[in-house]
Amino acid sequence: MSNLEFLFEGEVVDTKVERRSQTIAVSIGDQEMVLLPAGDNLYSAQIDGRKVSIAAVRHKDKYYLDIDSVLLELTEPSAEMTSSGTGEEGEWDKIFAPMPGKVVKVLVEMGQEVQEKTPMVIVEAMKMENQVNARAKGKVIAINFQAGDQVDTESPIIELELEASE
Amino acid sequence: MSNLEFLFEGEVVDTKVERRSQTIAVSIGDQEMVLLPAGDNLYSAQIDGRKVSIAAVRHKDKYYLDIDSVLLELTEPSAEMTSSGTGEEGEWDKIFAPMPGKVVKVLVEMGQEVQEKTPMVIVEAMKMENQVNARAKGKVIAINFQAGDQVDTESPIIELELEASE
Amino acid sequence: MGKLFNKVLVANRSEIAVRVMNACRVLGIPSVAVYSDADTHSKHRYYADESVHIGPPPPRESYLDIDKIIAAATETGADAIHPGYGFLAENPLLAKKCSDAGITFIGPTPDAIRLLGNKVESRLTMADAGVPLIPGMKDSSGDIEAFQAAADTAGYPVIIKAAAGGGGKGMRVVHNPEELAAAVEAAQREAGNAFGDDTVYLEKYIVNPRHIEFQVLADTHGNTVHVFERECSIQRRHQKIIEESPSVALDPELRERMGASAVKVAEASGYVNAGTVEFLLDETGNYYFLEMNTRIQVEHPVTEMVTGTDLVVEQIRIAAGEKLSDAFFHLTQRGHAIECRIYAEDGENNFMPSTGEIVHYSEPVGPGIRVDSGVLHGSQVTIDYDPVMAKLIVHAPTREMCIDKMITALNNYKILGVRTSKKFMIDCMNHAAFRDGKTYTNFIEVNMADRDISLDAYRDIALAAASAAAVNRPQVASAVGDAKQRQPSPWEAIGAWQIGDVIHE
Amino acid sequence: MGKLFNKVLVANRSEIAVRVMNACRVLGIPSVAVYSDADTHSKHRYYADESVHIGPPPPRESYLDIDKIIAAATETGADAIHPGYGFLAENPLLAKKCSDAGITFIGPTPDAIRLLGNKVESRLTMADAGVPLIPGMKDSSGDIEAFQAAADTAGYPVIIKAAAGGGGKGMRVVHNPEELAAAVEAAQREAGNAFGDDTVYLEKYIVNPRHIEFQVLADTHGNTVHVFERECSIQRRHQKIIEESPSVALDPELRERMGASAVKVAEASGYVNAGTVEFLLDETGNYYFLEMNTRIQVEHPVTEMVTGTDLVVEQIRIAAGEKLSDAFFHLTQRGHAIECRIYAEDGENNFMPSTGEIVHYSEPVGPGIRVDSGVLHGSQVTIDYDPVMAKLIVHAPTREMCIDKMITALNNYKILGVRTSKKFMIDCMNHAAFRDGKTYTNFIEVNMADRDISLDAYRDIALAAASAAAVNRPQVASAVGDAKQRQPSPWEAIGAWQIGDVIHE
Repeated sequence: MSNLEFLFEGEVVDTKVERRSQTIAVSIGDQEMVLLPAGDNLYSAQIDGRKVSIAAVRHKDKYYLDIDSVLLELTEPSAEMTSSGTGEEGEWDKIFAPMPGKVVKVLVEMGQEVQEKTPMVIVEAMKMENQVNARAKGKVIAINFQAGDQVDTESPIIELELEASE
Repeated sequence: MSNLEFLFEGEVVDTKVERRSQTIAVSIGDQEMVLLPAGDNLYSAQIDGRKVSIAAVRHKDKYYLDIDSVLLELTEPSAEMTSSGTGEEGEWDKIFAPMPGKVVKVLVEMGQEVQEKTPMVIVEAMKMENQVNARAKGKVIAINFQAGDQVDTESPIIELELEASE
Repeated sequence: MGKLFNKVLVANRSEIAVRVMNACRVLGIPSVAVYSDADTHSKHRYYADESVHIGPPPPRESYLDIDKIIAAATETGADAIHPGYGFLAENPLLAKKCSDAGITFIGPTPDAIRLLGNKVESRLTMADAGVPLIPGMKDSSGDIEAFQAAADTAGYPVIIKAAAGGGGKGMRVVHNPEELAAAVEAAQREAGNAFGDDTVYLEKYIVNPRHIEFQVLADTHGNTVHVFERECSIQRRHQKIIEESPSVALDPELRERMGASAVKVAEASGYVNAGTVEFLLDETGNYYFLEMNTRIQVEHPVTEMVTGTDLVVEQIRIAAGEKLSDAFFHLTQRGHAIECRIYAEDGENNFMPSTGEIVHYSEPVGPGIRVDSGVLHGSQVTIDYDPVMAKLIVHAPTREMCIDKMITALNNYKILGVRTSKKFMIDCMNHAAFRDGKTYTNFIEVNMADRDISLDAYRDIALAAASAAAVNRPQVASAVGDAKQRQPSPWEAIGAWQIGDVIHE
Repeated sequence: MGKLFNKVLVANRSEIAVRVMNACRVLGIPSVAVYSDADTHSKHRYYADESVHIGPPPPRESYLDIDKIIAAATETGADAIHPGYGFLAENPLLAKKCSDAGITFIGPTPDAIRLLGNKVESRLTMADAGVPLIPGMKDSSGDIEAFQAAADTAGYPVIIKAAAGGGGKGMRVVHNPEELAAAVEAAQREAGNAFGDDTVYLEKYIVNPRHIEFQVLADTHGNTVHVFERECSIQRRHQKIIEESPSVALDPELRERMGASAVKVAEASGYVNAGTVEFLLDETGNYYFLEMNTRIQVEHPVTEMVTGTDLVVEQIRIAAGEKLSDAFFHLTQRGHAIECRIYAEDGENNFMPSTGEIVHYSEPVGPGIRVDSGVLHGSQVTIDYDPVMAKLIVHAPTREMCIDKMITALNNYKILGVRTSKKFMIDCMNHAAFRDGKTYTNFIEVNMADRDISLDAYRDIALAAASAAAVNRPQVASAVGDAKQRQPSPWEAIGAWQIGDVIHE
């Protein structure tokens, strides 16, 4: 029996893993899930009488999962959050480029109030324009790049003051 | 530069391996072969202007090779020969079953002189009968199993006294 | 059959380079890869018989540098160049410089590429050849009678568009002549307010258009054939993501007419080799020429699976001066094929490109399943190039079975490390509109807009899967001498290797 | 389309079990695997939706135990059983016990299996139905006039064989009537000397026979069709190793006649579901019924690739009482397909079975390439079962291209750890007689007997390859936290895992 900890959508969850003769059993609270190994990094599980097909691999402190084609990424809470520039797991007050590229257009102004999903900036990379939206409600307090600037994924393009409710 | 030693068809051969920027260079005597890695365990080489496609993997002190579909197995001379029951690399004075099975028929008699390739015994395994031939010239000095006996790959079915020339 | 070429250089990368090299292998022709620094360890380089480095990652300094490509061919003794799609495929200059260097360009002539690359000129040519174009006004005009005449010629419904247009402003669909005058005036007002320019024009309004294209092949002996249609209506950002053949919208009579038009387009432009004629098809069976693509298309495999042909092999044969293979004079469509493009982009987040390392890779297998892939376990997906990683193509006797098979195959195609649109495509495939064949070009806007994947439903199984992956991490202790551990790729392992290191234990 | 069955149990293992499960997936039917102790970690078990353990490795105690199979179906709620090929596929008792238990057997009726399993009875049935059998004497006789009459009926050449025969003794081929009497006497003398019994008999001598078989399908609505032929003349130890379709020996007229005979065989035996009618074909176009196999065959994929059908899907549909799919009433042959069986046996050493662990496994890919495989990296090939690991099937527009493509694909199919016949099959494929279509059943004896691979030619490249593999061994130091190391399969990793071990670093 091993005890593990994961971060799922901002929540820290404990699991217990146990090896059975043919399966791997995982307990999450009162719930028990049984996985059947099905090849390298592949598993299957029965949920409500239906087979679920799973690929799961750990790579550099991140868990990459494919569950019936739904893709998820989990981390361990101990992993350093701040090193991940794109703010995938927090830092909702900063707007990063999804990948290195060129700023095409900044869509908001200093002081503007934005909602979750408000379009913030368009960045061009891989021959395509990508619109980056706000991930939370807040007020624009810094615009660090302008159209034409090259950006990486480490420096925020826009910074927000989040609403207290967040 | 690394120095390696292999057993090829009974001969001990030294090689030197060197990493180049894109290739692996191997020297065998005056000869140099250049391999281009081509994926997991896969390589290619140009021989007389023709591309040769190679798979090569080391597993438990044995090297398994596929060179344009010719399959070869090499060992390091340091590997224990006698632990390999089927006598693949020596022990030509003993006739082993190629795999666990049942002796169908012993084809030689005590004292019989045999040549290389003389049929010695038929062993049934995997639903098929397999004829095992002598690997060298010699005289039968022991027949340890009879028709109907179960055999494994560790105990010789027949033993030979090899001719001095061998 | 003698060798058609001594050696073919493939001036491309990723899945299409591998695809072309497969055709070379079948024909017994050695192939040469070119690669940039970003592709030193890429699949297309592994796949070739030899490879030539052509520069740094930016395409302009490598895959788009014609002189480097020609030099690589000359250096390796390649007597033909296949351009794949994208990059230099439709650049007449590559075709021209090949010809100057005595190298065969596997594609059409520079003149045909130039003509068909010019939208205005090519439309005039096609109008002269009697190929239908979307009817409408040739130039904008404020005269209401000109609008009425144009509308009568085009046939209702028509659409009024702002010349300065965009965003739906100044746009009006008109269904009958009585509404026309008022609509033109309203559109002019709206355009004037929105753009400061009230010029509007009129063209036929295409109701529920589908994107239908015909594959054509022409040899140097005067034979031009079409290889039936592909329907590519499912697009996001004007880029096709799901293609199929045959189209549910075509009956044999319409197929024959459109095919004949496609052949006419090819003949009118003096076309040789493989090309694709794109049409817009409306709900009533009227079709309109859009353009002709002068290359092999991303979606060519659906045609191959339905007709049992090898289009890339045929491209090479044609370029070598061979007559079209017999098979192309007795073509039939059999069963149904669908292709899904596997891009490195996030189907759950507005198709945002995704980069990273592929940390798990396993392909679906089975009868009627084909994967054309440019990536391997360990491949790096970078920002340097197009995000297409692979294509999954499935064939089955009927469209319904093909859809079911595609869903199964997508589920069994496991790529971890970058995000893909797999789930998005499964949801498309499961949508009643898709199953009913209501595949219009606005399919994604209309049907997939309010799609929302709640990850909460996956919470427990995700945590269980991650837990299983955690206990399956490589055990360092057991790795010693345990060859069951997969060998790392040669480059990885050599990276850690030191000069003077003694390998023997 | 409603679900044909709630759940299908596949009473088999390895590649055919995976193949059948693929058909279930396409039809949206969950599948159940059965597995012995030897197959706990096998691919077919991974592939199913659920699995049931049915005993120890010996087939008699697991895959051949009908009661355990029926119990597994009952336990999991499977309402149909697919037997694959081999094991219980042609055992009428399984079909009978299925029916008793209210489970659908996906195959013919017990009566048809029984009739066609009886060689004497089935030949009588077929003779009555007018299907050609090898002509000859029904019983041996010393009367020279009886020999003359039989020879006249059969047509020359004829062969005299010793009733006690074997090893060519007492055997005489006679080409014309004048030689007959002397040959019979000589054969009688020889037989008497060799076996102490001078009884000889006469049958038609088949010159350069080919093994040609026809796929048939029959539904429960009275429709019986043939799905064209397969040629399976390349055999070793009377076991097919290379199959192809179409056969170069058939023209459309002969194909139609043989196909009609095949349908007649099926109809005469009241056949339902998929079956194969085997014929011997001589050089002059005469063909003779051998037997009918009442199962899906190993070589069914060549038929599927040439006709664009899915025979296993159709088997399931037929068993569910559906009418034959439309496609089977409009069948055409397109292009050419070849299958090579990838056995764990040594092609360089008299096809000696080979066992071991698969330490490297990579499949060829590309258009028109299909791999039906029952093994994975890490699979153990044991002595318990048939040595078939996988089948490689290739399709191309022409036979010549298909041969070239197959050679390339075999070369790119890399399996290390057990020996295979890959190189042997490449040499067959490259032989002028094979390329010329001279594929008679004695092909291997005649053409491949003096084949000798000198390993010396491979000495340097082998040593270089081993040297490269040596430096690519996993580096223990770099394995720590290096996820580029492939994860070992779950079972391997868990094996080293200890209760109470804390996983976090």
